Amino acid sequence: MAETTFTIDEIPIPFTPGQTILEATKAAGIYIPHLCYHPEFKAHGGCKMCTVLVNGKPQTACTHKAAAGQEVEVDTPELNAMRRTLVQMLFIEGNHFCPSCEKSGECQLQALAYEYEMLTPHFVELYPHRNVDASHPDVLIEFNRCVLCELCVRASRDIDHKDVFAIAGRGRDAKLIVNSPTGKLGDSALAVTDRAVQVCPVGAIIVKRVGFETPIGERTYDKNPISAEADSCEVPEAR
Amino acid sequence: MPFADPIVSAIVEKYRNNPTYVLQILREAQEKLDWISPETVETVASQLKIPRTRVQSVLHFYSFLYDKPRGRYRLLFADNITDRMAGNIALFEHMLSRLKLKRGEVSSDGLVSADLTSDTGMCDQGPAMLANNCAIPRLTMRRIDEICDLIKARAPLDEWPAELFRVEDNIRRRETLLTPVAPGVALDAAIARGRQGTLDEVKRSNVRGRGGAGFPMGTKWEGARNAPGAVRYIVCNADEGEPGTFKDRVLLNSFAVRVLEGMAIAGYATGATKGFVYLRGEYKHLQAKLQREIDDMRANGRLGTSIRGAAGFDFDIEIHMGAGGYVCGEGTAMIESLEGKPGRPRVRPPSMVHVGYLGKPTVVDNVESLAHATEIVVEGGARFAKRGTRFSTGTKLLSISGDCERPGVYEYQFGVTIGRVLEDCGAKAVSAVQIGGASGVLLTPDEFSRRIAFEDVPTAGALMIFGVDRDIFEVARNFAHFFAHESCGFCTPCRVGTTIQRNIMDKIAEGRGARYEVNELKRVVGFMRRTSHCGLGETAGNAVRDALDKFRPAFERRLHAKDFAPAIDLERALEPARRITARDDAEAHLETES
Amino acid sequence: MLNLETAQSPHKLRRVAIEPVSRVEGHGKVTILLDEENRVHQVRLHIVEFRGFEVFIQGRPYWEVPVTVQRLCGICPVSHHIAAGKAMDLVAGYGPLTPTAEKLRRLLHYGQIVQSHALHFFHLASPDLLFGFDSEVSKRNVVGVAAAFPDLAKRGVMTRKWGQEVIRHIVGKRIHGTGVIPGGMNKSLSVAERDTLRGEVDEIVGWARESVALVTQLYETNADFYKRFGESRSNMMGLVDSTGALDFYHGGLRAQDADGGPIFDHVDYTTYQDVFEEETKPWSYMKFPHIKALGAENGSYRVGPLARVQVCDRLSTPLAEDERRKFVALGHGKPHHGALLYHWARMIEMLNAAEMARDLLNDSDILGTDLMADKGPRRGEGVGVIEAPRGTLFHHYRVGDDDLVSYCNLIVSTTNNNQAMNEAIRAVAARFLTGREVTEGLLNHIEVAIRAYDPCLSCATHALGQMPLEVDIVDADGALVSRGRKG
Amino acid sequence: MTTPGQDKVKVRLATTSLAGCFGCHMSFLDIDERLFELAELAEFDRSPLTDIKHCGPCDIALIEGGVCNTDNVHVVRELRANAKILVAVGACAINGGLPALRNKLDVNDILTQVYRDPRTGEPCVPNSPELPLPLDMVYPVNEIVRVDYSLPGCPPSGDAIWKFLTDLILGRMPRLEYSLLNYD
Repeated sequence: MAETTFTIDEIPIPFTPGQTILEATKAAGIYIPHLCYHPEFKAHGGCKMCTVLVNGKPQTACTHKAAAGQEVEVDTPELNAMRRTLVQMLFIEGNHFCPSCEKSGECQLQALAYEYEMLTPHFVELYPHRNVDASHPDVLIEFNRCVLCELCVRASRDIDHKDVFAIAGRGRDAKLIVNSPTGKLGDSALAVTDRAVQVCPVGAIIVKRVGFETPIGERTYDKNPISAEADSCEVPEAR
Repeated sequence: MPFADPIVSAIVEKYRNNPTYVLQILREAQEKLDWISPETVETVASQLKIPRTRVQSVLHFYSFLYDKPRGRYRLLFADNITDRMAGNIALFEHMLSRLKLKRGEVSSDGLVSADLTSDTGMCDQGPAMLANNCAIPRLTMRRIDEICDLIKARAPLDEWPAELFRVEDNIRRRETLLTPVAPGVALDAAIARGRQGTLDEVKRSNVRGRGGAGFPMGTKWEGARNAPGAVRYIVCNADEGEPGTFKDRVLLNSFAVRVLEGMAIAGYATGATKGFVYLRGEYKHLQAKLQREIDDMRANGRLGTSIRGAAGFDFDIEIHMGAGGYVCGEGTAMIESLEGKPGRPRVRPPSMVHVGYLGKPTVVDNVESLAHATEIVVEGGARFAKRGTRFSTGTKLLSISGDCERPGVYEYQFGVTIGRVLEDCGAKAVSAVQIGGASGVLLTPDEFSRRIAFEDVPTAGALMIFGVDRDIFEVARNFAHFFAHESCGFCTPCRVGTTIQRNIMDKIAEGRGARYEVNELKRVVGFMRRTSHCGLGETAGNAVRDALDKFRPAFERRLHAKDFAPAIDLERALEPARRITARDDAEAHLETES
Repeated sequence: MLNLETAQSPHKLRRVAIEPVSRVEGHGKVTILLDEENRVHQVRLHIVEFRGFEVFIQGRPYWEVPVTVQRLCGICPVSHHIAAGKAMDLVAGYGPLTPTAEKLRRLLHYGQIVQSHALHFFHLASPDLLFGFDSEVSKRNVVGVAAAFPDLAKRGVMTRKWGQEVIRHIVGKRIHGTGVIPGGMNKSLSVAERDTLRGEVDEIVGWARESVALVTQLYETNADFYKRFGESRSNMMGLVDSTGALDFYHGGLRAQDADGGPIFDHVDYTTYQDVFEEETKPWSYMKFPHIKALGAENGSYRVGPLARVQVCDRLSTPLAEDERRKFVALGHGKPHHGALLYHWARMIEMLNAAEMARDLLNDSDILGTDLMADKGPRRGEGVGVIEAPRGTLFHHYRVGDDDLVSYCNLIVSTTNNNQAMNEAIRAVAARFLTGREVTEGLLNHIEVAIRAYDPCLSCATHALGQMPLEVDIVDADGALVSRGRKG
Repeated sequence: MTTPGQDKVKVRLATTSLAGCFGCHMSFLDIDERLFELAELAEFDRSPLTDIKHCGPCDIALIEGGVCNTDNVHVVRELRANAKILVAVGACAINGGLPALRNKLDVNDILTQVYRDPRTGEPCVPNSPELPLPLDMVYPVNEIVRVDYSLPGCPPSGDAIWKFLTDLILGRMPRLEYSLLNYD
């Protein structure tokens, strides 16, 4: 039944029409890395971590529909080097100080960096000047760690139906903004129980006063690499 | 419900409280109020019943919209490489000193601000500037002084001498497209051929998109026509943001009949009844004239319902102004912008022909492409196809600027050699030509026998000429800054990569670069090309790549002797502590050489 | 007190520098000014690094602080982890810790005292004592010791290893783990972990005793030299519990003068800002604290092992207390002030910590799972003080209603010893350098005196913060990043 | 570089700590009894664990900490000039680490906030020429000198350091398996 399969690194993968390469591949239990993708939401395609070669052409697996006979390359040295470079760019773009970050061990950016053996961010650090928004009683935004994945934007819009978050600005000025008269989270409609609070793949949106409650060794990625996590697109629940 | 500013409310009303007009609303609000205050944002958001963040995301995306007061006079100097070559910086600094301004800052009395901006489509008559988005070309010290006096006298812009704002067409060579056509002739020809007939002729002509990509226009139209659904749209891409291009400016100024009737013909052939002209903010000076043209067409039955009496030929056109955003020239980004959102390119597939404006089938064609439609329906596709080459039919408008005697717009049949073009425009002692703008290719004399054609040197038509005394490194650096400024920020490789590229070019320019930086440049350029989301990122490294390949010495003579140099200027990094400790001993300094 | 801090006419003098001071933690350098007869006119220990943790900690969420501030120091991160944790227990409004949580913290702390003291003695200081101060440079280090005294070196390494393993089992990593959280601990100790540690603890106690015996021997080889080397009289301070016994984890402040007379006792450490103040000197990034009441001239004091074992009435464990008695007895009623005696006191403390760890490992509470205290109303402010391996450590924070730190002030152990160390090296310089050709070996004498204090110079680059003023730090966007309030 | 057994030439190893906390050096000592094994393979040059104050020609230099002042710059340049292989060890050397949290602030604001006369409130920032001057920011080592390898972690565990170092000494490409690769 070749007409309903495509191949990932020469392994035939069945798919149902309309499925993206990433969805079909996940269903088949094969890992394609991703950061801004989450099964609950419309694909975004901006982080580029899920870039694969479809018949030799780079495509984002989270947005590209599976088609019969497609030859897809995922796990090649070139693609993995590219993914490492992407992670390096994300690291120098923000202020990612893992040692004091309570998301360490639960952070998808960090886990991806481990997956692709990033030993150094390599590029010259940009050290942007960003702030912390602690105005909300239960939730804190650490803008220094935001990777612009827009998961919170999508979650707040599509699941919480609150439109608390959006991206504003262009290029390097692109930043997460908050929907409130003051622009402060404390004056927004956000509740700690919102999905938007739980989907942040990094330590940008965190629940207050619970940091470091999970001991080292018991954190998600202490146990398994992101590629081996049972469902690696399931973002660890904010505790 | 926050306090609603009546002026703003009125503007929102005018746009029937339709959220797809957010960008238009903000532009008009700023023209009246000089900037977009938080109150304005609140008013617009609540009246349109959309989250304020959606208004803010538009406000912060377009560089001609200001979320802080920028003065009653907002001056932006074009800073394309051709403006540089024409001495724009000296003029800019002269103006800053005359007005006692710092770059990007508002004067103490809140009257005026001045800054640099990307290319404004005036490369044939630069240096140019925008005063409250109105173009003022051919700047000289005298003109700057004149402008400063007007500002000091607080003279309203509409009282400034019209001469200041006069924009020349500078048409230097004509073939078929740059010849006038009587209003209605093309429409009648289309009607005579019928919808299918018109489409067939366009296909027969093999005319390819003039925006640079060269997609066959007929195929695109057919795709849209065959797409399911009743509603379709035509979008005329008049964003012409590619540094070095200005031929659309001339078409819109002097051949609007061709452009607008070309749109109607596209509508006729595809079944679309609504068209938009997406006019770049820098071309504000064309807006009123174009609007008059549209109104006149409507008045004379060349737009509206049953055009030229043809039952069912209904089509109308609306102008949508941009507000400073190169990326909006990308088709899907333009559609986002038309929908009143930030101009972020969409994920493709689906193609716009199937899912475009408001999710409906949409044809986005370049100004020049649509103008060609008026030729094709009149003379027929076969005759049209006789001009140019087999794979690149018809004529092509070239925007020629830089080191030549006669900059301006030249019309050639496809296939003309670059050498011939340079000869015609009086370019002597040329070291290189940048073809296709910042995202194009850099060609050197050994390549001047190559031809302008999709099968050889494809281009939207920009030729920037650099004489032997020009520093190609600075050309590449100018483009690196351009892309860092224009990246939309959606995808990682372009957002971060363009910044890294710019920073490395600046480091080399300061004489602090080494072999290491050269290798880094190559790496980042290749990376952006392979992994970026859209054409902007894919091509953002072209200029640097070509300069590295073809003008390596321009880099090397700036490099550190060592193979590695610190990322920072260490002496500069010590400056603050030296100040606070009042130290100047030997230990309070560091030489950059290790 | 010799006055060698500042020479009359420095420009006429010859400058000799020890740069960097080695086999200590962090960045220090010593400058000595000599005249043509090699008479010493000026001796200074400069702390040459500045980091300013107190400032950038402001604006950070309070629960992050115990993890962040431990990065002040890689030798005794646990000290900062615990001291900040104690402060944040208060800030977050927690009541008394559960028995298990407090005992885990204590075990953690004792484990670190064992590893830190072992590290200092065997890895850093012992080469001087075993090979001689002016022995050959190339072998005057831990590798040299390993080659010449393999058994002793092994003992040192294994003792430290055990201490590090205690830490790892409690906070997940040997260095910079996470365990102390406001209100308690994040992990209980498993039976397996307890058994592993308990299985080795008796050997550790034994080794600690041998270590005390070793320093005692070394002392006896040249008692007078050991007693007098780098001797400088000063006040001393340490924490004691309500019964007057040394308590590393919690207690009241006790200070005595150079003759052992009381200055203050059982002082509530949260009032430390009324008790101490400090000076800045243009030649060091480390400040000079002193006891306010005594003034800058006479108010400087010494902390750490030599001070602690002498200001306390006793140690809580029999073997260590027995050693302490012998040690104090040698003073014939007068406190010891010789720098080298720090080593002796340090090994006694190591024994004490090992014994206390053994007791805790035999205490069933240590396996408890009730780790979090009950939460009460928030307090805006918290002070946490402990006896770190190097001496009394103060952490002081204020936290706003937004949970962000608005004020941070740290007095790190080594800072307390700033004046004492300077006096000690001046004593050494005056005694050994005067009139002699300066050699590497002689200069090492100076370093020996510094090492004896086991300074933690990285930590020490964080002195008392801004007390009197309000200073706003505003970032590029003009947004308030942090604010230091009146003390 | 040498393989043990082939000859008795030992690898010369220099280490230094710049703007760090010494945690990486402590973690280095966490190789525990393997220290004796290392003594067979390597000998120390300049290192805070030795009294060799200045670096001579050596094979491997391990740099802990970021670069925050003039002294750090001189030291890291000295090691770069003398070492065949220079390794940035730990978070601070690699991206500035926590000391780089100060990079969002103006260094003078920090200095004047920390050094004030408690009585007058006047700034009194230490300014002796004996003191290294702070840089405006804390920089990663690879922004000041060329770095050959990076070994992340805060600190990298003793096992990670041992694996990395022995790989280097024995001429293997240093690789860290998942359990040894951590940024915190």
